[in-house]
Amino acid sequence: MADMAEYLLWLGDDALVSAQRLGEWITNAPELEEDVALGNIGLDQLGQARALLSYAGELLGRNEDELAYFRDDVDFRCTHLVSLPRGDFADAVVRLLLVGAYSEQLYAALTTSADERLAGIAAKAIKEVRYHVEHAAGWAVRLGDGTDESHRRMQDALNRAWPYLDELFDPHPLTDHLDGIAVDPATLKEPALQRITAVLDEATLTVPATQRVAGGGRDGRPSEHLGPMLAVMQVLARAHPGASW
Amino acid sequence: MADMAEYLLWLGDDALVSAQRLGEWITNAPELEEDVALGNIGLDQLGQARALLSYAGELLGRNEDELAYFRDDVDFRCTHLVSLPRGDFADAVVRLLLVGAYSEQLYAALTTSADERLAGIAAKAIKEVRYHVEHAAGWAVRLGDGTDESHRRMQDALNRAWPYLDELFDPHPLTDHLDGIAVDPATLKEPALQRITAVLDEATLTVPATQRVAGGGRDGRPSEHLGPMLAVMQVLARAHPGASW
Amino acid sequence: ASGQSSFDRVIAGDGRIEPRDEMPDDYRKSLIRQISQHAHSEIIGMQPEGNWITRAPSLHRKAILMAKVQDEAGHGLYLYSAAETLGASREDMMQALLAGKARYSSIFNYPTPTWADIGAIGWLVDGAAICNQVPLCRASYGPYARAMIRICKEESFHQRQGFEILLTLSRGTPAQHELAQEAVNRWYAPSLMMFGPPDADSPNSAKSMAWKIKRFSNDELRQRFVDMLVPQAQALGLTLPDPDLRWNAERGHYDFGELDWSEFKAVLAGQGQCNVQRVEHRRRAHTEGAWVREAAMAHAAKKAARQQQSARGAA
Amino acid sequence: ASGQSSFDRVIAGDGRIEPRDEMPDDYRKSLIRQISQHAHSEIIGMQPEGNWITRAPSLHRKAILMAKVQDEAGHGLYLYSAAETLGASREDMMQALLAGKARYSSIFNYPTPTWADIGAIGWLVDGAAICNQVPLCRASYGPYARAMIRICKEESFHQRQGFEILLTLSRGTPAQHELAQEAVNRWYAPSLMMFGPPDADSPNSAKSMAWKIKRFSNDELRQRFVDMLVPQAQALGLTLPDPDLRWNAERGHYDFGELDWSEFKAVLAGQGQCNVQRVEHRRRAHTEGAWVREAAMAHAAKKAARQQQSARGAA
Repeated sequence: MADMAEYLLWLGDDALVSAQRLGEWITNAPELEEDVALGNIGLDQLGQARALLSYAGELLGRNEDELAYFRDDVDFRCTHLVSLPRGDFADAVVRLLLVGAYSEQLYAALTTSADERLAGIAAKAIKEVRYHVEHAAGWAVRLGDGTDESHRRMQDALNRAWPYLDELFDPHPLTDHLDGIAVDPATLKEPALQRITAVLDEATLTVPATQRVAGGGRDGRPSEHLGPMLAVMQVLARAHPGASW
Repeated sequence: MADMAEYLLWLGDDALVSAQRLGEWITNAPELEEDVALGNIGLDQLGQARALLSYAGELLGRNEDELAYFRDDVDFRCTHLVSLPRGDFADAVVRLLLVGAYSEQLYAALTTSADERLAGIAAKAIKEVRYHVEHAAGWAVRLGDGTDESHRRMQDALNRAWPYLDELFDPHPLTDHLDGIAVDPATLKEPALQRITAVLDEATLTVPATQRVAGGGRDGRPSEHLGPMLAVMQVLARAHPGASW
Repeated sequence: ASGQSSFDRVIAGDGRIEPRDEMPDDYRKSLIRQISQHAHSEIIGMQPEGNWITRAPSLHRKAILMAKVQDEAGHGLYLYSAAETLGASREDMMQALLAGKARYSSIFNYPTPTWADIGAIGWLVDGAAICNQVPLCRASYGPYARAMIRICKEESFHQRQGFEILLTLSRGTPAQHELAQEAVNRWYAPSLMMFGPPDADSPNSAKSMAWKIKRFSNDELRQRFVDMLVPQAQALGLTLPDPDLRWNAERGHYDFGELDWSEFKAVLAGQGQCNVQRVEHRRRAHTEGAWVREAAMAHAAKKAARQQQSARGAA
Repeated sequence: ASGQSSFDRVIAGDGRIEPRDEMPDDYRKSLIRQISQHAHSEIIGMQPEGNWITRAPSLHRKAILMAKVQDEAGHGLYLYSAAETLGASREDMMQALLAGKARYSSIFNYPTPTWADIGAIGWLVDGAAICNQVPLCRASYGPYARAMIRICKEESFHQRQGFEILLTLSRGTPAQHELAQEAVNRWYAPSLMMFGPPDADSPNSAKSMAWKIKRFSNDELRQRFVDMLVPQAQALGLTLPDPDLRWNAERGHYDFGELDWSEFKAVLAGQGQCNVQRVEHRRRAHTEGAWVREAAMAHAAKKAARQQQSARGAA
């Protein structure tokens, strides 16, 4: 049960932290239509986070808000990629594409999880995530194959994000303990990379040749960006411990 | 005594919040020499803040850290100008010039305050602030009269900051209650503006014709930027109430 | 002349004017002004609430707030489209906003220092907006009326959500209750001023009413709003900050105190706490997004050129 | 040939080589490599600590931390200057760093998730740096040795401040004590690795020692460091995370366990947690500052031209 809760935190924290970063985009998007679109995607991710954290919370005897607001950064289990600072719109598009392509494979595989509740969450999430990837892919192509500046910005953003991609697919003993329930992240890598590289090809972008970074998000070694992000996210809830909102 | 403490919070909070924003510049300056210079200025401001908040704290029965870390944004008394988001280097230069020119007049006047301790703090601060203004003026001229881009960025930054300048000089009943001790901010306006416009002239920059904003920082109506800034600044101290560091 | 008379006939018969119908120039201009101001208000109004998305105190509230701010972007989009049917261009309207030349509702120049402000904006500001807008669902210009129907539906959700936030705070800890009361203290008078100056000082109203764009006077709407608020405030357990507020059995309405219009005028004149910040925020987002919009256009042009070329190749 | 022999004579006599003295090409290159790496380490090393400036838990600690990070920028500047006396250009060195081609101390690729890391960096990382650097104050190249004297003075302040942070935490609340212990657990082994690979695997050391740039071997320095740490850890009330650590009366030193060099090599090869982040941060700051540096140069050129013109006018 502790393993299951831990696994739910992996997925839930990735979704929550992604949603929090997208929340920073609202009122800052390059056009109003995109404020709406990024808001939608953020809401989907937040919905996924709530379903996953609520489930984890039931196993741990805490509710979704206790998990979101009263854990420190070292207790979060998200990968580093999702907590990178907001950056420019190219960064947003690239991360949405990379995280989306991973999530698409992840949730597709989890629809057949032996844990029915998780399978149900995945079945809802997969539809949402497919749309997110489509949306990101559309922008990647427009910007990659747009102007010289947009091409350069996209390639730079891709180079910045790429070293963080591998962590998503790192194998981990936890998924072995959850055989039939969880998915070995390593098995998602090839199909996700196929999806990504197909988009990058169309976008006239080059797959970076950069080294991966160590990661460690799944094991309580969060990125340095998570702490300041949580400081803001949690400030009000923590100022009124035990209050209802 | 409450009035005196309140006045010390005006000055101390301006200094603290300025220092906090400059702290965000360290490791981000356009050249290493400027990391050093901005760090020095931030340290001066932090030193001023500590002297002022310690004094206020003695009157209020709280120490400097209780005042810095355990007040909410609505309890701060800083003007809006000092809490504006970091922005680019032109924003930093402009704010340093505007706040510095005000502080230069303020501390010069306070060196003759009937309150000896405040006069002493001012005597130390005035030397520091003169250097800050010199430093800002040097950059204002280099950037204003540098390239087309730097001129444009400086003028844009000036236009952004200007509406917030007037609040610094707003008269307030508080200083009437502290006759001989505090300074009527309105009396500082003309000499400060002279200093500023002389620099802007040399920098080939134009005094903006923009409207002022309402302000309200002295009366517990802080800018919307202060809350998120304090969320980060106070997060650790508040996570360990009563702890020593 | 036949156009003019057909316009008059439609108006007199409480019918709808549609984009291709002839209409007096003044009617068109007046509508463009009103609709674009309304659109700008939605867009600028995203900011005071957007300010709390990253800090919303529960995931439930964060989701509601994100959805609300997003709805406002959507409202802005409908309304710009409605204005476009009158021949205004979105680009021009946007440029006027960025240049500080266009008006938007002054209420969004007030700041949101606490979470309770999100409740107060929902309850009071959206509440006032609904009072203003429900009659607009019957406005004589079709695209505007239809946009307002959709917008009003969503606004009434928003108002209920604001009420709920305040109710939860009011019934929460003493600190939460105080946050709620303090926010209501700050937003009450500004929300009453959203109906515009007293009828005696409102030059545009008469014409708008004759054209059946506007259906009730500023003071009528304000009274309706106050009458609605009083019982809701009681349900909330919060006090409306007006010592002169009392039931007038003779009028069948609540009497209320004079409003301080000098502050309203100062905010309107650009001297509110956040006027500069709101426009600057929009300007920054617009400027930072320029490369994206340019790239999207460049890509569309490339794509069109390729399609044309391949069509030519096939021919 | 006379230059070569004068160089040998100075080295043999424990004298100082100065910038204009002749020196073997290898000596020059080796020094440039070492000094620029050291400079880069100071600059990159600002980041893991800079990470806590905005969140330092007291104003006293905030001031100390700002001063420390600022000192590091200063150290970087002295060291770049020392390297420039050997004919390297600061611009080239900086470009190599930004391009990811230059080395810097791997230790700064570890993250600082908690405030206690600031203490651990001061105590362990600065402590190791001092052990490494004190002998460099007698390095044969004058400008480097002089830079090191100044740097070592400041570093020993930094180390004491780090020790104080940990001491306060260790004696603080249980949560604070745990933060301190946990940070020491993470930084202990990496700090021992700062002395470089075991002597057997360290190809550059022999030459550096012959040239009297380096005075002690990696393993000698590491032993000295461990011997220094053990009593300090006892004073702190914290445990060093090495079960094999014990006094060896025969050797008159502490024995300690094998280090896991595979992790060291992975971090060195760019796969640490923060390698990408550190270089990217520097690159962003550099890129964002380009317009400022260009403007400063343009202004200087304008000013020079004006002065020349007015001099001509006067003539």
